[in-house]
Amino acid sequence: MLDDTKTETLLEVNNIEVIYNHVILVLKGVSLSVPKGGITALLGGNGAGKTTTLKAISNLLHSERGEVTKGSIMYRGDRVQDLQPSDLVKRGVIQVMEGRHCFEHLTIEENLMTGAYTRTDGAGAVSADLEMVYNYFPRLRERRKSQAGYTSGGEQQMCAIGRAIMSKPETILLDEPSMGLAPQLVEEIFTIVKNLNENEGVSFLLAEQNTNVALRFAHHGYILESGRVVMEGPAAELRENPDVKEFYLGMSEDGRKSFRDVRSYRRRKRWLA
Amino acid sequence: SYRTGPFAAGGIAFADGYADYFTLLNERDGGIGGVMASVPECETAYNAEKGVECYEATKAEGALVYQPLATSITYQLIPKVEVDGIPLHTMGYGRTSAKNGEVFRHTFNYPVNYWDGASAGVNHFLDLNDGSLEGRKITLLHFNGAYGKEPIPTLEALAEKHGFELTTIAIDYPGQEQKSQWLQIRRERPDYILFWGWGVMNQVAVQEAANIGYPMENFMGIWWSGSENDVLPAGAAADGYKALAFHEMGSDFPVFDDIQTYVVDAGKAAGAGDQIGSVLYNRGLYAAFLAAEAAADAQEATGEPEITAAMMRDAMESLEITAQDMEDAGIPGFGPVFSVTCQNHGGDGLASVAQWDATAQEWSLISDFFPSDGEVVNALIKADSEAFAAENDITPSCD
Amino acid sequence: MLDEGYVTADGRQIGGVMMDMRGITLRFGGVEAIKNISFDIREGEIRAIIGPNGAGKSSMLNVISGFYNPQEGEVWFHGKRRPPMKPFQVARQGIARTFQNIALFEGMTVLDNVMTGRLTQMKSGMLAQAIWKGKAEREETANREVVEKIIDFLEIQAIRKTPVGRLPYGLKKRVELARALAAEPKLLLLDEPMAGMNVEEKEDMSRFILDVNDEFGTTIALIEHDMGVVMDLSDRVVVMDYGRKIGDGTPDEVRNNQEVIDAYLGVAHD
Amino acid sequence: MSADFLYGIEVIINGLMAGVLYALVALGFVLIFKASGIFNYAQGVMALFAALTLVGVMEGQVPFSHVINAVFGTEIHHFGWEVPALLAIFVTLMVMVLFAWLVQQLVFRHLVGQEPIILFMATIGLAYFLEGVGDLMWGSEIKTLALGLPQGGSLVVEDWTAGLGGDDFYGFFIDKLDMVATLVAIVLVAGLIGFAQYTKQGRAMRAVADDHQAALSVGISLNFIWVLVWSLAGLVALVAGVMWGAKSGVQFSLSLIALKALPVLMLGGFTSIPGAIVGGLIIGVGEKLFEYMIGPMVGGATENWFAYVLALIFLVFRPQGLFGEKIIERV
Amino acid sequence: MLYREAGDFKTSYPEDSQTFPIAFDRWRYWAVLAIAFLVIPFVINDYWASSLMVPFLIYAIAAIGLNILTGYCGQVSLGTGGFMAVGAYACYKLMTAFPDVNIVFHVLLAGGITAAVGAAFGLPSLRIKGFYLAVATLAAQFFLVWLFNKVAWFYNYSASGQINAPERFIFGTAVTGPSAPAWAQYLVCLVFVTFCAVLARNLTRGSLGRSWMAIRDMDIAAEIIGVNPLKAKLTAFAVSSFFIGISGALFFAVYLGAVEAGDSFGITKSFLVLFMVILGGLGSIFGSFAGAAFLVILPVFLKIIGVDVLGWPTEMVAHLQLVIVGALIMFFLIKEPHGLAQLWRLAKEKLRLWPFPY
Ligand SMILES: Nc1ncnc2c1ncn2[C@@H]1O[C@H](COP(=O)(O)OP(=O)(O)OP(=O)(O)O)[C@@H](O)[C@H]1O
Ligand SMILES: Nc1ncnc2c1ncn2[C@@H]1O[C@H](COP(=O)(O)OP(=O)(O)OP(=O)(O)O)[C@@H](O)[C@H]1O
Ligand SMILES: [Mg+2]
Ligand SMILES: [Mg+2]
Repeated sequence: MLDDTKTETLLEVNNIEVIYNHVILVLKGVSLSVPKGGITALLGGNGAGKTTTLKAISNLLHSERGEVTKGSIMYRGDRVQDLQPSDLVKRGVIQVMEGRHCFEHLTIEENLMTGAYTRTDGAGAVSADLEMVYNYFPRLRERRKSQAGYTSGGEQQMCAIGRAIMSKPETILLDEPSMGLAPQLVEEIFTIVKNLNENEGVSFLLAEQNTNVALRFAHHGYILESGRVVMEGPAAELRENPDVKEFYLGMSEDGRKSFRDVRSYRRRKRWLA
Repeated sequence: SYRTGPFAAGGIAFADGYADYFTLLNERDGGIGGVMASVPECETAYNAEKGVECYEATKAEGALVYQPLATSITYQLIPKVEVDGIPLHTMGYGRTSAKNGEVFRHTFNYPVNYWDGASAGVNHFLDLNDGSLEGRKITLLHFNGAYGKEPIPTLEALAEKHGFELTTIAIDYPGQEQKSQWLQIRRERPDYILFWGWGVMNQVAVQEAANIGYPMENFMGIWWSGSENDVLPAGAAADGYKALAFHEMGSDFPVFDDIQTYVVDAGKAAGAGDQIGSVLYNRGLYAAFLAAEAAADAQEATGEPEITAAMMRDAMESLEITAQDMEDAGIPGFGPVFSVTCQNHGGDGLASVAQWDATAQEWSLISDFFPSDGEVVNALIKADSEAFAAENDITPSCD
Repeated sequence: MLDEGYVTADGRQIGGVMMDMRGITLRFGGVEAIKNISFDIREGEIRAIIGPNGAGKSSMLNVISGFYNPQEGEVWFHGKRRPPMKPFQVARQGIARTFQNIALFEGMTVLDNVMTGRLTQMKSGMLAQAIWKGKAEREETANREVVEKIIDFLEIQAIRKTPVGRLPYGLKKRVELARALAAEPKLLLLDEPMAGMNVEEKEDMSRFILDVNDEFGTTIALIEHDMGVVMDLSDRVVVMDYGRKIGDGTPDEVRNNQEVIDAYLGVAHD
Repeated sequence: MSADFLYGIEVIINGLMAGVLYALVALGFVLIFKASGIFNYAQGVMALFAALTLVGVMEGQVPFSHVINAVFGTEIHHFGWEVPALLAIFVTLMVMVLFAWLVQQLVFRHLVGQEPIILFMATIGLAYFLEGVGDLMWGSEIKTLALGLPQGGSLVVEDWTAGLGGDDFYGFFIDKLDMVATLVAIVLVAGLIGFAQYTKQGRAMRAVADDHQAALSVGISLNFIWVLVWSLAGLVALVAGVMWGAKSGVQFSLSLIALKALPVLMLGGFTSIPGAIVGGLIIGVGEKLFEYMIGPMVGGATENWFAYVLALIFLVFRPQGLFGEKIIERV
Repeated sequence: MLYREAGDFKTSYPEDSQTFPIAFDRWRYWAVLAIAFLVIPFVINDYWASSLMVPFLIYAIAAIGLNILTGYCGQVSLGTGGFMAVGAYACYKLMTAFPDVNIVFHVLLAGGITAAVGAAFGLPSLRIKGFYLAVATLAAQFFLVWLFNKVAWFYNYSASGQINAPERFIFGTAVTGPSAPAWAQYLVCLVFVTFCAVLARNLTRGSLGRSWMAIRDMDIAAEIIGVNPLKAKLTAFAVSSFFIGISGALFFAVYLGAVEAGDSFGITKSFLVLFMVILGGLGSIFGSFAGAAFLVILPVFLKIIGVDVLGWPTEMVAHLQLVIVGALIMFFLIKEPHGLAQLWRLAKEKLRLWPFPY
């Protein structure tokens, strides 16, 4: 496990505010930092603003009529807020978007190749990486000639992650990678994340609902609620926090509780009190 | 006028000529009978709604006469001018049967109309064939719209009378692609082609005729298909192409010296000044001349310098253009000599034939002004205008 | 054979066969998405379909709701063979569903979205609607009442008038459920209703599903990847892999089936 | 062989040639649509603008002279030089690239992620704008394009084939300009197909078409890709403008050729470069044959609508056009 | 402070689904109607009527019609011009065939005929989608115009192919023909506009409107939840064409008085109406009005500025006008892709929150 204090901070988000459509305030002062070589998890319920945070970082808000109105986003000490998304990719930050977003009409292989769009290190290196991605996701190799639009949800998710890897990034912003994946595959994908992190030194900022898995693989975690960071800490600590246990891990005092028992049961979040 | 849109090329020259002539009168003579003429111009882009908007916007300003220069706008204005009592002059276009002044009290289409044109064209072919077209093939190639369809009844009547075979081939707007029409012509080899086109249709038709090697001297357009614009793009191949005309070509008239001195050199030319002497410029100038003559007549008849639309109408109805009038205006022999009466708002239907000389790059008249087949044309006009009168509860009369 | 139904572990009576899929085969060009699968869904039960990604689960739901016509096999509904029909005709037989990739009508408010669920129930003609006062208005009000009950039931009152495009993912799923419920279906098909939710929200969703099943007696078929949910909620589970059926039975049977463990679960789930 | 039959063949051949001319315009649409999902109605006006610019540059016209003269009362029209054709073509291309860049910077950059219909409307706005600018810049009178392209029926072909039929047959008529156009089109299409399928930029271009956001997220610069395709479309527009302009002179009506290209697109598929060619050929032959055989019975001038109806009939069987990408319908 | 939902409680569902739930809005609309019906007719003159008000009202009807099809049902149509032509020619044939029937019925019937034609041309929409459909509707546009040009029966065999509106009366006042007074023309159009707007509003808020919107937003999902796509699309085409037919009939009979199909109902008309709908706001009836007003007034305004105030040559002004209209269209789309109606909504939303920024 990484020691937070020693490593260099790659990405630093400082107290940002995001407004959609000039009227809808979504992020109300979010700060977080991603250390080099770490896996940082961003947790929180639906609509907490995880996706918005990631998009703010990779500058994709613009096309959704959203804008960062306050605060700053620094990557390696440079302000990156005003860059084009493609410049950010060139600097090594790439986002895997929520809901897959594969290029439907391109084949799986073409999809992966678009990931290498910004690379300049020659065809040889690219095809080596392509091979690597296929080794991570053998299923993609089988379907390499199919149009992405006709592959199943899980295949598309793999494709989207593979595509990001193809750009040889330094930091990957991963938005809900486990959504809609079979349990086995979730494990697999997280293992791949871990491998990439350990072997290639890729840093991750990971937005996840599946707190269970996320906290198992992450080093550090932030919990976001209604556009604010309500809790942060090393993953191991968060895992032990009773609130987190109850609300995000689905555990009660006596182990995992059944979904059948939730009927007449009301909860209260202590930190909101 | 319309200096924009699909027919801009034709509209510009006409508008320049019209405006320049009045500028000349104002600059040189201090207006007409001492009153400065004003020529408000609206840009219609050949669009009926804009035409109506313009009409409504300007009619309150004491307009004396409207010159819409688009057949469709004419149709909208014909009923309106009857109510508002403002005369409408549609020279060589518009509704042919408006020649019957008993029905169309405020609409004038002297000196010629489309049916005259159709007949004049046939007359010219008759001349070439010693008076007989028996068994010949004539094709009418026309714009697929009101304007292009106008001559069909006349030609049908004439075909019967002279025993030639008439085929009609329509071209849809805008007429950039005419391959199939010309392949058909190539196959059928008509002896003569009459052509009712406007805009890009003209240029393409001339080009295609040249392409299939059709003898140009047997290919004749209506006056709206006979300007420099129509033949220049085809280059040398257009040599010999004919078109009808109802006024002279070229700038070999005294008035052009005056225009140069009083208008162009004074920096008052309406357009870029590069249209002077072109066919459509001359046509605009001619239209302006006719309007100015009528206005002068009106002043004379009433003795008042400030005339009203009603006076203008009366003057137009008794307009007489003599050789002397043209001489005085610096355009001797420019157009036919004709007179207007209440029964006849269309003049005497005198037209002439012009031919394009590609080497000299100029149009020139190759015939005198000759009359159309009044017998055929007038019968048709009578029928059509009476139908209109019946439909609109108008009692034809002259008082 | 369980012909006249059975009683579940928690004591609910399950009825006879409602939907019977017999030998379904579905091909897309060269790809065989479903290979000769048969299974049934019984009145009142909660039936889960699980399997790895691309196994053909969603395709199976699409066959049930009439969006795909299988090349081979028969669909029996309420003891009658169902001829090939258009999806909207299937919907009118009382089958409603939600979608894997949310398929809400983004340009409409939550209320309007849920109201579209009742389209199968609304009968007034175009003329009546154009005049509005009278028949159409009464019908609208009556249906609105039903819809408001469902909105209350799913606890989405607060966002009633919000355009759905602006909603967060989890709420959208809930609205989609509301829309499906509005049709008062006999059979409710749920395609991954809990994807992208955290535990708290999954608990809420579970509660809704159980309540629907309980209170309205709605039969439910659901696809889900969260084994906790599947095992806790469902009465019987079908397992698919590469278009084949590799297991069918109670959660306990399935979870101990070696083939299922190999193909899907990875490790045995408790 | 009977003359009628041979004339039928002649109609077909000429239809094919006309089809190539349609396809030239359609190509520009396809490029932009493929890369941005923008249905660029302004393509026709771009052809006009490119041709106007070419003529203007060749003749050494002063741009905006009308406006300058009107506002400042000056009398300038020409620079007084003439530019050789090749150089003028190059200058025009540069102007089209500049235009592409401006369009991207000022308009479409701000419309990323909007619905297709909004983008479509924006291109109609652009068409108005460009039409006005073209007229203000170069004047709206008809101009002659003197590039020295061959024109007129080919006598060689005519003589050669005249013997095929009886006395009623005069030999096939084939326009030399059409032959040139066909050659140019073949080269252009081959080049464009190679570009789209086998280059990195081509792939990026298709990616952008599918999902703007995702393309951004993998680091594709929409700006760059779009400037690129708009420039390419400008090139295609120039070619189309020259070919059509040679027939009819350069004038406003050139912009209306867009209307001839739409059914071609629809038939071939909005996203397919080969589709534009095949669609063009089918439409060309179809409408000419229809006009030849059925036209006389219904009064002629059927070409405007026939192309659309023909395309419509095809579409009912293949909703994405002959070669268009299949519309992916999944839930 | 007036503009608040709070305190404006609804106690029944019909009240909640009324057209203007906020009392202030309701009052404002009544005021607008009152001015339109009770004030303007007394002050209007020929120029105002024929160059601004009458075309505005007529285009507003067409825009509402197209908005139903495109904005509510998501089917882009470029055949508006053609359908207006159907309305115009149907009206003409009816007017001349049954001269004794009141013109109001002719106009309504013309709408009905157009609805049938529109539904027929809507059939391909079951298979064809998006821009393919848009381009396919051009088939209707060109075919219809060609038909009205070719078949002489439609224009009663007149030599030129033009149709002329004979004079017709309502309550003894001429509303068509050259001597119809401006206020009468205006009032007739206003009554039709009001009628159409109410109709459109009712249709779009009920189950039919919802099935249209469902088809628009996601047609596959709509079908699976029980919307019959055939019925939804065809009714949208029919209703939309009904309005467009009425506007075509009024355009011909009341406004221009004489038309020729190719000239007045060409493809530019289709584009113009589509612009109105998009600039105004897709899926908004108010937007249809706003768009129509904007595009009718703008050219007139520019012309007045350019020619009358600045005294520039008309041709240059016309070219500049193209440039400006084009630029403005692009500008608006960039500023607010959802149209003037959305700007209005946002303004209201701000007002509702005022004085707080969010
Ligand atoms: N384009 C948009 N316009 C307006 N509001 C938006 C937009 N996108 C998101 N929002 C709002 O922003 C808030 C945060 O959304 P966001 O997608 O960031 O949440 P999230 O934490 O990623 O949730 P989930 O886990 O469901 O993906 C939500 O309330 C949502 O309604
Ligand atoms: N319309 C289609 N055309 C072609 N292939 C299809 C189509 N729909 C589905 N498929 C293929 O059928 C297979 C099964 O797809 P399906 O969506 O049913 O999987 P799934 O079990 O729902 O997977 P997931 O859990 O990832 O959603 C996949 O390989 C997919 O690519
Ligand atoms: Mg999210
Ligand atoms: Mg699935």
